[in-house]
Amino acid sequence: MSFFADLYAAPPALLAHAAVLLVIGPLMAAAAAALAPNARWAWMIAVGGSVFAFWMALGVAGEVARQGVVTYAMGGFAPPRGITFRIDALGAMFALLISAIAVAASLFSGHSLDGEIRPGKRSLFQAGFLLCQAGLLGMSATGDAFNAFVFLEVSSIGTYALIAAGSGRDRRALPAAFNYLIMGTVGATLFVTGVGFLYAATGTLNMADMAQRLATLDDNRAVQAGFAFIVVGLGIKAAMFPLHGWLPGAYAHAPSLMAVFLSATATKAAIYLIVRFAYTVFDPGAAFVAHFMDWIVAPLAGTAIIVCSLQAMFQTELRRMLAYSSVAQVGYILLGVAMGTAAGLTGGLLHLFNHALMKAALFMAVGAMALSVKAVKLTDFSGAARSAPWTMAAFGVASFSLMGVPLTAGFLSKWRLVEAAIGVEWWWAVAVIAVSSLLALVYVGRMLEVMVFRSAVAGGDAIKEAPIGVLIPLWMLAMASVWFGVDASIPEGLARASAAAVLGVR
Amino acid sequence: MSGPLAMLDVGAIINGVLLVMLVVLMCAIARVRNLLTAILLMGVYSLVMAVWLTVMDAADVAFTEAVVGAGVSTVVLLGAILLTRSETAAISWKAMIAPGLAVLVVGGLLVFAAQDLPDFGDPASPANAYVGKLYLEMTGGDIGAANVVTAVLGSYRGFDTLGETTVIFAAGLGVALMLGFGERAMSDRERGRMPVNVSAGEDHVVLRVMAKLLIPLIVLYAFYVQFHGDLGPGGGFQAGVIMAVAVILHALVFGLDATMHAVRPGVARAIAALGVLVYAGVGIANIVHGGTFLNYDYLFPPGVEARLPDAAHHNWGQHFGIMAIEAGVLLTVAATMITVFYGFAGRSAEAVAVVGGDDTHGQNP
Amino acid sequence: MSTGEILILLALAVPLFAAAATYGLNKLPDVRETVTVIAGLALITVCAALAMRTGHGTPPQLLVVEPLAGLSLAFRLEPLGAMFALMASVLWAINTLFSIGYMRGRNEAHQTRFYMCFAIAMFAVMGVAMAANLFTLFIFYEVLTLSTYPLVTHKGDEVSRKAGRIYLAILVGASVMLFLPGVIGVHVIAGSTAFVPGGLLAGKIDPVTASALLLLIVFGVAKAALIPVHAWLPKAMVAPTPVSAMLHAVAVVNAGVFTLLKTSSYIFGPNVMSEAPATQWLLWLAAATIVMASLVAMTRDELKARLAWSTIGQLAYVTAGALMAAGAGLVGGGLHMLTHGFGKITLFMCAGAIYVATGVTRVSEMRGLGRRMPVVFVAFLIGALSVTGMPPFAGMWSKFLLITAAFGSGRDVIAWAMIASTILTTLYLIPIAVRGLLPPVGDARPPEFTRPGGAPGLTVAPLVMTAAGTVLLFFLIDEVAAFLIPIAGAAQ
Amino acid sequence: MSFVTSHFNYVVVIVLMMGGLFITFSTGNLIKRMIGLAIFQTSVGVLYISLGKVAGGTAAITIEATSEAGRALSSKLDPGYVAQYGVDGVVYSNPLPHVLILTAIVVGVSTLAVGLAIAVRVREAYGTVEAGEIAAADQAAIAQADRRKSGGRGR
Repeated sequence: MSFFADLYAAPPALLAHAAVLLVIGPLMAAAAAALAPNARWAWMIAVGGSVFAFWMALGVAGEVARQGVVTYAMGGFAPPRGITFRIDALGAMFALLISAIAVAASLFSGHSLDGEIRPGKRSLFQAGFLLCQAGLLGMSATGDAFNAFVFLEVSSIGTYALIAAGSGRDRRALPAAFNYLIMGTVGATLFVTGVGFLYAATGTLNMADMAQRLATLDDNRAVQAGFAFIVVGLGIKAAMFPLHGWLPGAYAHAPSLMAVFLSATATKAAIYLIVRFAYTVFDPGAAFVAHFMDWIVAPLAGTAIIVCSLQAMFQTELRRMLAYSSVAQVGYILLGVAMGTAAGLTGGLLHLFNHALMKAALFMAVGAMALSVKAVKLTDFSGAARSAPWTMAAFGVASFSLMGVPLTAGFLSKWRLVEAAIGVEWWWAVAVIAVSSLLALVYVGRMLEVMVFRSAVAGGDAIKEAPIGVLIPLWMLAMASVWFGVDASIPEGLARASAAAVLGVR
Repeated sequence: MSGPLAMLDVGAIINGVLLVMLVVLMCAIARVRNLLTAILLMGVYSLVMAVWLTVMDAADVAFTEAVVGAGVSTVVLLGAILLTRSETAAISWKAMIAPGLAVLVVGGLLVFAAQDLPDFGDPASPANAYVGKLYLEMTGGDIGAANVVTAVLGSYRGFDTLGETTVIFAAGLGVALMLGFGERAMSDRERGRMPVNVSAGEDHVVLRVMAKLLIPLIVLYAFYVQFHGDLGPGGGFQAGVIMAVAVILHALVFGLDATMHAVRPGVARAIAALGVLVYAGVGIANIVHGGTFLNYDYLFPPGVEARLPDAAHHNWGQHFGIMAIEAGVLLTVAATMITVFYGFAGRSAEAVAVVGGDDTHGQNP
Repeated sequence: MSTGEILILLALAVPLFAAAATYGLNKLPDVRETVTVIAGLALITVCAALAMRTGHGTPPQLLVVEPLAGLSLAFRLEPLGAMFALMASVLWAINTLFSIGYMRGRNEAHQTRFYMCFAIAMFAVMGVAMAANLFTLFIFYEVLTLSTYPLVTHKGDEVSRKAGRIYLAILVGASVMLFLPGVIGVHVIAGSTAFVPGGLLAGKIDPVTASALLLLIVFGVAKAALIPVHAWLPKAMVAPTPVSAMLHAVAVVNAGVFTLLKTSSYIFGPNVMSEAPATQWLLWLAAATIVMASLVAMTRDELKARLAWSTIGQLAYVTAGALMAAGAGLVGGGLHMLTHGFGKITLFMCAGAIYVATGVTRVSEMRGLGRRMPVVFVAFLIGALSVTGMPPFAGMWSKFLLITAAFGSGRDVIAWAMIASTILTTLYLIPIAVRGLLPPVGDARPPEFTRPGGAPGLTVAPLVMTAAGTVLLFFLIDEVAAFLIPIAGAAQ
Repeated sequence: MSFVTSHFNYVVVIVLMMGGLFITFSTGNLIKRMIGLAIFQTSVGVLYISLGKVAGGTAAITIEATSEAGRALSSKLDPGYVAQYGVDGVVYSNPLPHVLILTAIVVGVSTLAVGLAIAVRVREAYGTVEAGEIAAADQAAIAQADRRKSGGRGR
């Protein structure tokens, strides 16, 4: 975090409002993009809005590094009356991650929409993308339980249609998006039911206030059920096994911009809220929290890691492989979270950060390769290394990180997770991670084997190299995976500070 | 047993009857296979819900439920079955096992939770005794609005309402992205074919005259609801829906095509975005004038508010602030509802049959 | 930047440069191979300089990056590593000559890829040899596996691809599922993975945990080919002979036993090793491997397969040395790496020369062939005698030291197993050379040269050099042992 | 007041919630699913609003305790009750759940609109809105593509 403490981001007058501008910036940009005269303008607005959000996120991270917690009272009303933004290290980490990925994704969108969305609808699409971003940032910033629900919906409602817009390529996007809508809405409604129980027990919606009052309500059955509702509801949004059924279809058929952005951020934001509620709102000393984590979340996470890695091995479509791998990676993250120790949480959050970078890069590379050619199945990508070496190289780097090759980011986070598992003596978790690393080796190896060693199918159009406008964000992400594998001080510092901030409440 | 509980008993009976009606309606909806029937039952469900909400003293919510649940939802659902089909397939009992189990788990958790929920009507429950009461006590001083719900909605939790407005805007975007803005209906007209679904009024003079009379009245009522929100139930959301109803009525009587030329889809889309910008812009103005986001005490530049008439007794900043954001809500809601209507209505079943899918433009132009 | 740091960087950069240059010079085979040879010579110089700086004073060291606290990519020379690096660089240079002769003699395809992967493998060997901690060693260990995979599947047919899959599955599988958790375990307990004289874990670990870690690491390092993780080695023999000679008789397998020696000496330390119950079990397993591998080798008619099984047995000697953790065991193990390397590469290069000249691969067909190829078969005899442990060839010393160490530490079973295997080795290696050199029995004629002129000069010269090397080492062994003594010192 | 009557509203919440969820999950018809989802979402409204009801309270629109309406309200209640739970002499129901549920209703209708729009597009692309038939169509399409590919290879 010291990196951010020394960072001069903006003048203090602006920094004072950075927390809210972080969310309002993309939100207003969304409205502006909908007003934009053509797709080009909308794209520039999207890039501008995303860059602005990232700038503000840097500012907030700096303030958090200096003060510990940034609070911002909407309307000037002190909690519990008003809605308050409360950003600690954890929130700052997510704000940074989401906005950084958004910058890369928005740059990518300059080209990716060309083959997927009709020109007349591109500005709407950009507006929807910005709304999704604003919603996710709001989730990571807010200190109010109900406001979190509102932002959850802001990030979701437009997104369903954005995923369905992938039907220009493949009609399967439509039922996939519908399925996601049903599951997502059920999840959000379960979440808000849980919040209702907490409200019934505490009378407040402010998370910090709630936490104080919940500390004496361990035996309240409404609170206990509320915990289950909140974790399960968010678990659906986070694709927690076995509630992940919506994810593979949604990620596989969405327009590539959404696949890039959602795979890196959407499930992560839901995980953020799980961590936020489980460890800072509920009394972490309560037996029901520990039991739920130990006996439900952790075993399910372990199962997800193995089962979904296996499923990834047997897919025939490239993006579906990546999507199943995402569910498995959510398993890793939740495994770390479920440990409930500082080391476990650090490992889980670090993996979350790294996975966002690598999965965004992978989906972006796949999207870039499919820009010119209709390529869906893994075999459609054969010979990609020859005809699109730069795109393929970035894919290779990111997939190394996914495998957990040493000196990539993915290795370090798995390392931390194993260390944490040893720390709490979860030997089964060590075994699960070891076995799944091998499975990852197999399915990633299968992708690379087809793309690098096999020559292109005769008669088919060769995959074309991505334009420079796509290569830049793609390589930014790929290099980040390497950089953070060589020098993890920034993400590790963030994850460590987050774990301390979350568990320090104890 | 005197006082409050005696009062409650009368209400409790009505409450119970209405809730039982809701359950019965829900069961009926679950059983029927004809979707049109299900939709109409859903409309009745919403109306009963609205009545129940009134009994629960939730006047604003009741108003919204009536307008949205019984009104907008029904219209959208009808539009959807017009474009799909009206009978559901039979379900085998095997297909019910897994959902049944999931539902039982949820139900079990709910029963578990319900045991520790406060008694109905308990004034001392945490929910009623803490922040809720705080709002009732402080609205007079903080905001100065008679309708505490409006105060909470517009000011205390104005940020939620901004999110809500954004959700509406997002839904409009989503529907437009999926179904377009009815441009297909417009192009049908240019090709000499009539959109099939609407325009009953071509040869009904009575309808046309009545509509011409009603539409201004509806708009007027919408403005009443909009500006009366400070004092009674109502506000930008309800007003926006009513405003949209005026446009929908116009389309039903004079034809979608005529309406689309009067209120162009592009204009509706722009207004929806504008509403969000107005809302957020008010918040930014507060920041510029030295406050925090959505702190209407800083709505005016420093020093201006004191010079307004009767500044000692009126909280003009809050008053105008809420009015301004409600205007933003009105714009977005009305324009979005119109966009949604255009989307569904403009995609006539016939046009769909002719054109097939959408967005299937060439991969390699 | 100090001289030591520059030398370490050079040791890594030279093979990498060779790889890049090979790739760039795809179209110019002569230049390409000249560059490789020059790179080999340059690497010898660098490694010699490094070795000279290792014996006294502060050894050369270099910290590259430290991704997490206590987890760094760093290099630091110590005697064993310096010896390994120097030996590998010398044999690489010699083997490059042999490769040129072999690959051209057989008109193999994809020669550029071959030289490139070879150079990358050498880069990995340098990294393994100079690693300052277990984490760095692990990284280069994996690079070595991956860079040799294309060499194993060089032929590209179904057999070699299947062998390649087994190769990867065992080596990577074991290292990811066992070795890596072991490394992480070390890091958790000690807070670092650095190689520390006397043992990083000394005093920080109880015997049971130590046993668990030891089992993870010994079985995780499948390159050491202890039964039952040996199956990849015979499979890898589908690779071209220069690969088998250099990598699967010397570099790769030595990287495996080197890892075990380093772990034993610098991670666990002698006290922990002797207290851990698993040490004893593993020693028995090593003894069994020594005997069983020799027995299997006797049954193999394919020359390279016989040599491969022989290698498995000889590696178990080093593993046993590492496990004994007594000073003599470690030094003996280190020496055995060296002497066995020189002997075995000679044998493999002979097999390659025979194959290039005649296409013969089976022992049963080689009777009398020595009359046609006397130099090759004499060299084979020398190599075989050295591997068996006969004076005046280098192999004798290391075996002698290991057997002495086994008796000395009261582990008679191990000693007897080694002695038994020596006898078996005599039975399965020496007769090949002797029968080749003796006149054919009856009217059976030795196979004809399929290549005009027999084995190319470039395939014969290298094996003469390495055969001479075994003799030379016999006389230089004192110096080498003295050089290695510090690792034993660390163990006392 | 017995436990059953004091918790009757929650029983209805449970039934509505289970019923809505069951309709959503058990039917294959996409439109019907949306209807089920809408019922599921309204059940949360019943929960919140029930929590916010105060016995003897009125809608949260401030009235003077001395006005006619105010006096009419207070006359039915125990003065001690009014003093303890009322604000300025009048007992109101809790306005906060109302605000929350206003938002929830809006979210519900937004979801409904987007969901139905997607369902309409599904119908256009597949000719049906039954999940079972959609899945069958997808599988048939995949099988057909595979056949075409293998046929093409033979050619």
